[in-house]
Amino acid sequence: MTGQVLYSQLFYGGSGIILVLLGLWSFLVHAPLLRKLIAINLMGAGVFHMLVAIAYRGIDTSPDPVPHALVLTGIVVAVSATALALAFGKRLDQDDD
Amino acid sequence: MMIDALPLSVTLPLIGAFAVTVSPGHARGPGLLAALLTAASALSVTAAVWSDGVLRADLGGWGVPLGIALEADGLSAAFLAMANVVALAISVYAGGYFKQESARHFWPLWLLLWSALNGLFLATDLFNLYVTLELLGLSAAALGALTGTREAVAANLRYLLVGLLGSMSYLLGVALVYAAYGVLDIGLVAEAIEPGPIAWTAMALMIGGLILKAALFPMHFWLPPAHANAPAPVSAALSALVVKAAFYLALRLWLDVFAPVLNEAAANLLGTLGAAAVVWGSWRALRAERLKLLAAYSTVAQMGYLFIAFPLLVATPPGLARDNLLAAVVLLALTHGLAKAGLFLAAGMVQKTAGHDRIDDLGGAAQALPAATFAIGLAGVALIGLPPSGTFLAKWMMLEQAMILGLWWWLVVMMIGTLLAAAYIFRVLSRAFNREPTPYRFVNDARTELPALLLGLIATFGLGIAAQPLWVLLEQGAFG
Amino acid sequence: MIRPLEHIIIPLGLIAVGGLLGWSFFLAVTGEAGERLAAVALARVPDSGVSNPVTSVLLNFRAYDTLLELAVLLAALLGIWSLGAAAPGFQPAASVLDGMVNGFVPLLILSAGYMLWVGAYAPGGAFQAGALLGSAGVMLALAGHRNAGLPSEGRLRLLVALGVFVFAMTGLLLMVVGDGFLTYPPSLAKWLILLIETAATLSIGATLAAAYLGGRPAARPTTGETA
Amino acid sequence: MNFDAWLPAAILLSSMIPGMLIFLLREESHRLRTVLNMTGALLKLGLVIWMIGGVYDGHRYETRWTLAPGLDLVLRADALAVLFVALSTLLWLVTTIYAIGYLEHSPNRSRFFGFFSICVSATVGIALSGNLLTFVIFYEILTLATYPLVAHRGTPDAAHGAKVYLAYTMGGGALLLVGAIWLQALVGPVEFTQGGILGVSPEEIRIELILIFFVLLAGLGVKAALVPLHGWLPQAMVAPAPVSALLHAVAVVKAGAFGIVRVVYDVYGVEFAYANGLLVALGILASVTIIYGSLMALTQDSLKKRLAYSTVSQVSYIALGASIFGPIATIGGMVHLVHQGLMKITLFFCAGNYAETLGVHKVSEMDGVGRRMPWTSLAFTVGALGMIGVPPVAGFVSKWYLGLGAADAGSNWVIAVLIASSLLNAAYFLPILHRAWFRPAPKQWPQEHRHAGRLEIAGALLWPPVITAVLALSAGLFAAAPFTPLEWASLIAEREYGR
Amino acid sequence: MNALLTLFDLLLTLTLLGLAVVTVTSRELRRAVILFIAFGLLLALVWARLRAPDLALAEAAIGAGLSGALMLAAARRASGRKTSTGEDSDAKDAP
Repeated sequence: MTGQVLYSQLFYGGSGIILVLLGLWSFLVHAPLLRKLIAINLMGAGVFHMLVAIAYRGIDTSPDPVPHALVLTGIVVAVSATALALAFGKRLDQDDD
Repeated sequence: MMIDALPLSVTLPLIGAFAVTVSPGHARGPGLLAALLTAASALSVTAAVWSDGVLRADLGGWGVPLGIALEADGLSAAFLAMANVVALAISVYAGGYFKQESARHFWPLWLLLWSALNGLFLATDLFNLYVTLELLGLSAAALGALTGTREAVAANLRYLLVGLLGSMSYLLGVALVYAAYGVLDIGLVAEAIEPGPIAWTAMALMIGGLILKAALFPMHFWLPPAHANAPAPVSAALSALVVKAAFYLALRLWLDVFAPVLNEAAANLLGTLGAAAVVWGSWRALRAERLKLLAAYSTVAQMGYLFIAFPLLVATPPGLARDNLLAAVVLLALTHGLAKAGLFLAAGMVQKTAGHDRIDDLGGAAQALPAATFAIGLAGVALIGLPPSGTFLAKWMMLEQAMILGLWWWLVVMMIGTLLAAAYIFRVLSRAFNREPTPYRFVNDARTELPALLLGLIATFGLGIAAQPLWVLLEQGAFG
Repeated sequence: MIRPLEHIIIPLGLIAVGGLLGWSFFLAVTGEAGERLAAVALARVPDSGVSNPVTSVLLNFRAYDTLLELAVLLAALLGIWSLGAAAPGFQPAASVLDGMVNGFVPLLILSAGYMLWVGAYAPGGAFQAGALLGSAGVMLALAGHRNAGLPSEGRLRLLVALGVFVFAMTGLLLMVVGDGFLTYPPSLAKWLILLIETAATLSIGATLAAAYLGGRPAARPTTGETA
Repeated sequence: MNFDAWLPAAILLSSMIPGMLIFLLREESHRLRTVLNMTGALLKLGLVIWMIGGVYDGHRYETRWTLAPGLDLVLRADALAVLFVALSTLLWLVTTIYAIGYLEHSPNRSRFFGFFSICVSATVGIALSGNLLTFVIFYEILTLATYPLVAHRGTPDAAHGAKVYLAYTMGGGALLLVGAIWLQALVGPVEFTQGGILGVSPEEIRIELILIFFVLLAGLGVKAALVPLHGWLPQAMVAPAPVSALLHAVAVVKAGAFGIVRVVYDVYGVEFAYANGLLVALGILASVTIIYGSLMALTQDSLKKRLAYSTVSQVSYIALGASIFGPIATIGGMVHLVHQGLMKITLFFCAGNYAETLGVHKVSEMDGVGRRMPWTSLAFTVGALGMIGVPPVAGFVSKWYLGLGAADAGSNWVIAVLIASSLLNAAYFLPILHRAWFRPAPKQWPQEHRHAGRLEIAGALLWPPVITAVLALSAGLFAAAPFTPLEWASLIAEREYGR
Repeated sequence: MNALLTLFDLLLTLTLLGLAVVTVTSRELRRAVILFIAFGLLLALVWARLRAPDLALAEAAIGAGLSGALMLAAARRASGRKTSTGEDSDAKDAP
């Protein structure tokens, strides 16, 4: 593994960690459901970003497909959870009206 | 041609879920059939582990590290058997409990949840476990909201969000593990792992996420409202199985993945939180005004006992004593699963008959339902930890080991919990004695009362008098 | 006003967590992991029946994950349905949007088909294709189609559960008559994967569109077209 | 299958299984319920008689069942066990007959008789326990099974009494559990062994062992109603009369007393206990209880409460016997286990009869009951005289041996306690007898139910006290004959002291 | 070329993080959702740069597209409620 690749992995992985922290912070301090969901999605994006980063093996080398598959699965799971949570929120709103 | 019960236990409920999704009007028949077949295949897994040892299936034929494997050792087989017995009882009960409209929503989600449970107990791949956790969390939250009351929806939304946060923490740990060791299979990770910041952080993230899902104090706040407001069969599944699955996974990771990096500080932290859960959960259960809320707080307390096992496990050197301790913890978890499910199912009956579940006004309903009241009593015996329940044996062994280690304060905590549990259980049972003479028929509605009663009986007599088979089962790959 | 939890404890905790995470991640990346599973996976891609590595992992090496993932999607939709019926009607769309939609939706469906096919050897596959189908549904919904172009409840139920069913049945059939659960015979791998992917695409598309509607489908469809 | 290994289990199950089946019966199935009850009771009696013969001949009956590795459920019939088993089996039979008559028209009988049977099974389990674990198991089951009996009536009083009962016994159970686990962690599985198992324990755990003794004693003392742990007993009087009879004569208080005897003789060993001063402590506790109970009984107007405090006092004779070093006092204590049971159950049956027939609940209402209900009153008189220790009723034999043993051991203060207590016994029983026989009857009884038959009351209610009174009398009269409680207690003492 | 790539990386990542920050700090819900969609699209671009075109497609379509559409609908509902009931949608309590 070249230094360049290592650098990219660390750089992108590190920004993934920052995204996770941002998301976590937002999840903890914001009450509205939609904000919490954005926060969770942001955290997810951060984790996925880390995985994509460690899959990266250089601009002209095939990346590691395993983390890619994990991320793809994760994206679908995330959208499922988001949709379900929003339906919960909608139901609560309807009950309020 | 071959039939492999491992993937069957996970896919049969999926196919069942398909069947009940496409024919929502007639969900009960196919649903019960799927339940029966699923339980049969899962129990056959346990039987096979019992007689032949550890079972493993390489899905897709690739083998690790590339493919995903399912594996049943003694530990998974034990939890699998308990979960499927409970799930089958819940299914039978639900067949009588849910009416047309809610039945069509219940069955597919329930089978998906069951699939997730079996998948979780059999999984060996860290990421696959993440998927099963999410399937479990989503279907559990949706089921919990089936009563449709505002409290139920709000509580289960919170449960969903907390679960998502927990999964996210777990997934972050998985990412870290993959980054560091390049594999996802539990066995391979265990070979590669070595003490150091990576392993500690990964452990903190994964187990931290799981204790959020297992509702360990002080992360228990979401549990009581979610479990208390769900429909009774769902409460039973949530309290008996879903939180137990998170505990199972924490235990599994603790034993199999992070064994080389364990330290006393982490174990003591978990144990202390467990102790706080025991006292706080029991206290709140005692103060609860509603039967189902009581049962839910009792779950918080009971999960606490399980986590007290961690410091004891760490302090006990490998050998016979540690094996016995591990088996005792498993026995405690299994008994609680059976008993708590029985309690919720019986509570559901009482609630249906009385039209409410306020403990102070239960009198007539409890006396008119001897079988349900007996189920509550039997489950209560197991929850308190009185003989002849499995809990009694488990607590005896845990406490004896604690005393041998000189860690007497765990004994104090557990005895406080036991006395509080006796207080809250008998607070309910005392309502069953009423001056009004009621027509005494032991069983009034077999389909709903018998499952509860049977679960109580297994918890109290089955596991209390014949716990020995558990040791035989755990010999298969879980001791060591 | 300083709220101690929000302004002190949480930020400090986050900094600690971040530091720990960063340190561990640094050690993990610079450690001994080497190629991780990349080499193993890439080496087996030719045996998988498809040449897109991600598709081979998703639909072959780790197909079981994907099966459960479809189950997650189904569970979410069923949960949404259990929470109540879809909100009554969207506003009738502006005619401009309507015209645009009429042109756009077939295009989306077409590209979904293309993406499904191309996933075998190039970027794409069931999820991307399903997402495109789903967006077609969303677009229809925005344009005022009450059912987002989805079929009646009976068929919709079949559609959303189809992916899980085909996937699981394929797996079980291979277990009964073949070498094991989801173990494709090399000669058939390509076609089995395509079969599963097709079913998955339909399910994903229908599920996402139905999830967007946000509730149980109306008993009687107003539009007959399928997505 | 080896019958010897199954006999103890069979004796346990002969009441357990009918109990379980009775729960399933509908309320109206009187006859089937009675058949189940009586079959179980008679079968058990037959098995016990068989076992008595075997144990006398030195047979070893032991059922061992592994609950979990290292935790064995052991049911073993040694001489001491047989003494208690025989008592509970016999009195269960009698009490069952009485209860069938007593509860003839009251609701929830399936529940009542189910728990009643389980209660007896638990008592038999306690008697047959071969190790401390088994003892704890049945001790707790007994608590569980008696709670519904105390609460049975469902009145606020019953609820309160049951609550108090439960609070005490659960607390006691917890202490017993702690002690048992602590002891087992120190010395391994605690098998009951004649002569005790701690005689050879290392010096450095001696302090811990003494501490554990007091923890165990506190746990057992609750059920044995040792002062100051006796508070539940008068409260539990709200239970139906057969339950009170069973609680006081056989099941609960006896379980505690029996446990103390077991711990002193078969766990610690009487020599170890003597050498470490444990016996003195136990003796003081027992003496205080004896005097206190008698004094309290003196002040009660409620008949059942007076009997309850009398129990507090009388049961401690058993502990007192255990606390005096020497075989003669041991015989006195052990034999009182049986004698007190026979006499006290008679008294409670009679109290129940008075309440049922005449509505008489208080001592002050008892004027002239002797002539109105002569047979019941005769039985009551026998029981009361026995309690005081008047020869030739059984109580005299117990007190005689206790006194002899105390003299033998040089504990003169014990003799003083015995004399004081006997005087007090006389002071609270003789006035009752005086009222019953020598005072004129009131014109109107508080609540009279005239029995239609030839007898003063239904046969099922009359014969049990008469039979137990006759037994109490014969146990004293023929004390020296073979197979009497006295003979058997001597056999136990012989084996415990290894002479 | 490496220097160029590094600059590109830096620019991309800074924009990405900046978008994330403004997303979570945005005062108005609807705006936050739109920013989140933009964030998702940019993330897709970054992943394309990291040689993950499959993921880029999926993130753009699902992560940004469909999640975004779902959230937008929710935000619209929330603001609808705000205008109809006079409540502040941001202060609306989630459980």
